[in-house]
Amino acid sequence: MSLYQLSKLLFELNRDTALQAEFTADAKAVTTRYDLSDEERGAVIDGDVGLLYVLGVNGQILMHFAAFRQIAWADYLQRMRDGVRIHGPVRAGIYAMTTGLDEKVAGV
Amino acid sequence: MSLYQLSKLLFELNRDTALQAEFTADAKAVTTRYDLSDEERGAVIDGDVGLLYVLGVNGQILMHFAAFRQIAWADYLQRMRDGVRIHGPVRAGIYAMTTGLDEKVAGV
Amino acid sequence: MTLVFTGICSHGPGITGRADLAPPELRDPFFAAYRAMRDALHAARPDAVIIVAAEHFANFFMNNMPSFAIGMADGYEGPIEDPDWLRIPHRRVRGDAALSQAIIAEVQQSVDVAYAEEWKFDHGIMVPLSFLDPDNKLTVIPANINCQGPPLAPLHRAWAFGEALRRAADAVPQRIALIATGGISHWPATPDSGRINEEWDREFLRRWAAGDKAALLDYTDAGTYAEAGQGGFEIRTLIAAAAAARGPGTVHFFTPIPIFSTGCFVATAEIA
Amino acid sequence: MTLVFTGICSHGPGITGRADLAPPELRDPFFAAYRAMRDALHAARPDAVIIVAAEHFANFFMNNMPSFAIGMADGYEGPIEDPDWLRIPHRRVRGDAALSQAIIAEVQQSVDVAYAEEWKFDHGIMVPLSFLDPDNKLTVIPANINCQGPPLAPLHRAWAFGEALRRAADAVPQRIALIATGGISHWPATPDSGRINEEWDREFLRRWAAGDKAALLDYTDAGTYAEAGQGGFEIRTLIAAAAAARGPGTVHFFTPIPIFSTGCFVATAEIA
Ligand SMILES: [Fe+3]
Ligand SMILES: [Fe+3]
Repeated sequence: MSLYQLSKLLFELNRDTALQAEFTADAKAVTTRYDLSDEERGAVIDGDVGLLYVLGVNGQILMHFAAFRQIAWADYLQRMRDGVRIHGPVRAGIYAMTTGLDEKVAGV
Repeated sequence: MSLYQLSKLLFELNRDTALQAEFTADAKAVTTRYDLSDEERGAVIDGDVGLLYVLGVNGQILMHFAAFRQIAWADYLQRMRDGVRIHGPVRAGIYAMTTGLDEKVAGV
Repeated sequence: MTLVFTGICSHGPGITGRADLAPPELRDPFFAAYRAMRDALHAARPDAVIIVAAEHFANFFMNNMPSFAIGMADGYEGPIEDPDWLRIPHRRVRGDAALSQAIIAEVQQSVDVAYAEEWKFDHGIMVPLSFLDPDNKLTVIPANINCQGPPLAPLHRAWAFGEALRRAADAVPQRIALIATGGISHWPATPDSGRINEEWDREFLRRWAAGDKAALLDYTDAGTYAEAGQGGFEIRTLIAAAAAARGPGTVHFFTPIPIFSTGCFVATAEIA
Repeated sequence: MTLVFTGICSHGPGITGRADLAPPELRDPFFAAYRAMRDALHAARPDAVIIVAAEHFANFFMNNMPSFAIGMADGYEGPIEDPDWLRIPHRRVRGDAALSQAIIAEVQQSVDVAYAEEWKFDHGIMVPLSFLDPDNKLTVIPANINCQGPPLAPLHRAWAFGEALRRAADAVPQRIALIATGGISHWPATPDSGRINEEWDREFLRRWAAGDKAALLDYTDAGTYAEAGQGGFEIRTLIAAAAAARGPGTVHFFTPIPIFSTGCFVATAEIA
């Protein structure tokens, strides 16, 4: 269970512009500094917001990562819905989905 | 006044073996990531324990840095005394010297 | 000297970042209420503004998560988020390390606050500041209550934190304002984003305006999570503000605005 | 279940790192007292040992300095110092994140503790562990009181922390031991290293053994700094232990050993 390490990577990335530049140049190299499972490492490198959400990354960390990856708001919400559709319910933490897969509470 | 940045560099160095390896390979490059005065930067790069002490680095941070630099205990104490002799009294913090320049309370 | 102003307000990155997507008939009165609070705040001529926020992993992480923290620097910067995404330009905000230290030392008499000699602002502080201090003139002392990563401080400690901040504000010679910012019910940053429990929010604001300590502390985290979402944990900041002000409050604006992912409110309380 | 053991002891890197430089007639009885406490601790069959330490910038820095912190991980590692310098090999220490969380949640009812899901041990914990757990068998829950970087929590909050730890130990089903480690008077890591105020130390230990709360809290930081050095701020850990145990204490050993940079002591308290 390395959700802590996964979250830490994203936390540090979100607040550190130097690390962001490194990540943009070589995401894989950055991920090797954290003790991640292959699934976690792949999700970070691919910017797979849906899977990261299902893995239990806190939404407040994930949202900033999505902004860094230039993912627009509607797309961010949809990717999380798609993640649950593909991978099943959120596995950890307090950011579980409570609305339906096709429900768009905010209209987007 | 960048004592905070100077202390932070040493704090991070003391606890991070990867950063220690970087520092050993290129100390100057590591120091450029912190907002230091020229005097502070030079003291770190030279491992000048006496000057770092006078600049106000907390002894508990400085002692670990001295251990990392393989400075023996008696030498560590003497370097601080020499620092005060050369640069004058400790300028900040709570680790001022209270004994005489030639006093060796612990015998070393 | 004393506390000279207390106000509370919503934050949320959508308030600025998605402003153009909101219905103008909801958005414009909200922004107008925010601007009215800006005028009232400046009219109180504060020497410094304590902003009690519920930050979102901008500074504090599970490697060392304090229940309560106060900044102790001469300057801060933000936002950590992409400025284009948040639509708030990067700024450096003036702090006052010496004043912070005096406040922290007094707070520590009853509440065990972490101090932070550096601090990066996220939307939790930057969105309110963009409305309340568009010209970047205020001196800010950031404070934080952990509302994100459980275990969270119980609500009665949030009340104690507000009391301690009031005691500190009264003890220092400066004129101190206090702004608290947090959500009421919301499910932010999830696919549920936009869900708002209006009834729960109105009841909370009623208790807040009444300054009803017992009623404000009569929420459990389990109940809040079920009815008001994980975003509801941020009521801690608003509870601290009520404890600091002591007087009755006035809700100037409250409207759910789903595209902002939160019920949007602006309220002030009398200093008593 | 309940607290099953409470002890206090000196730390300091010199105790292990400079052991060969100490006069054997001072050192050997000190080490023997440490080993006797090891036997008493293990005889109490604790499921976990809370170690209340005063760490030296191994985890906590002025970017986010909590007054009180508790570890919440399933394992910890140390020492951060060069193992050859400290003469303690690197080890991984077993933790219990779930037990930590239960303790933290209870402590948070009255004391605002930061939690930490990772933690690196420095000599403050590793030196005691090297004596008390040479075979690395214990489950450890690290706790910390900021004694290094002012502003520091007032002594009455250290007492409150001890009370909260006792309440938590009594609330969980496990058998909990508590070890607190800190210096009395000392001027560590300065050219004054080796300076010890023996009279001040004996008086402190007298108050500690008496469990005299009023007398234990009757120190000011200014007075302690003048008479007992910056190292004296670490009495906070010992005060917390007295509050947790509630019963009278016995000082098994006290002798100033200047090459260890501290008065060396081992003491236990009855659980009342
Ligand atoms: Fe928020
Ligand atoms: Fe110490």
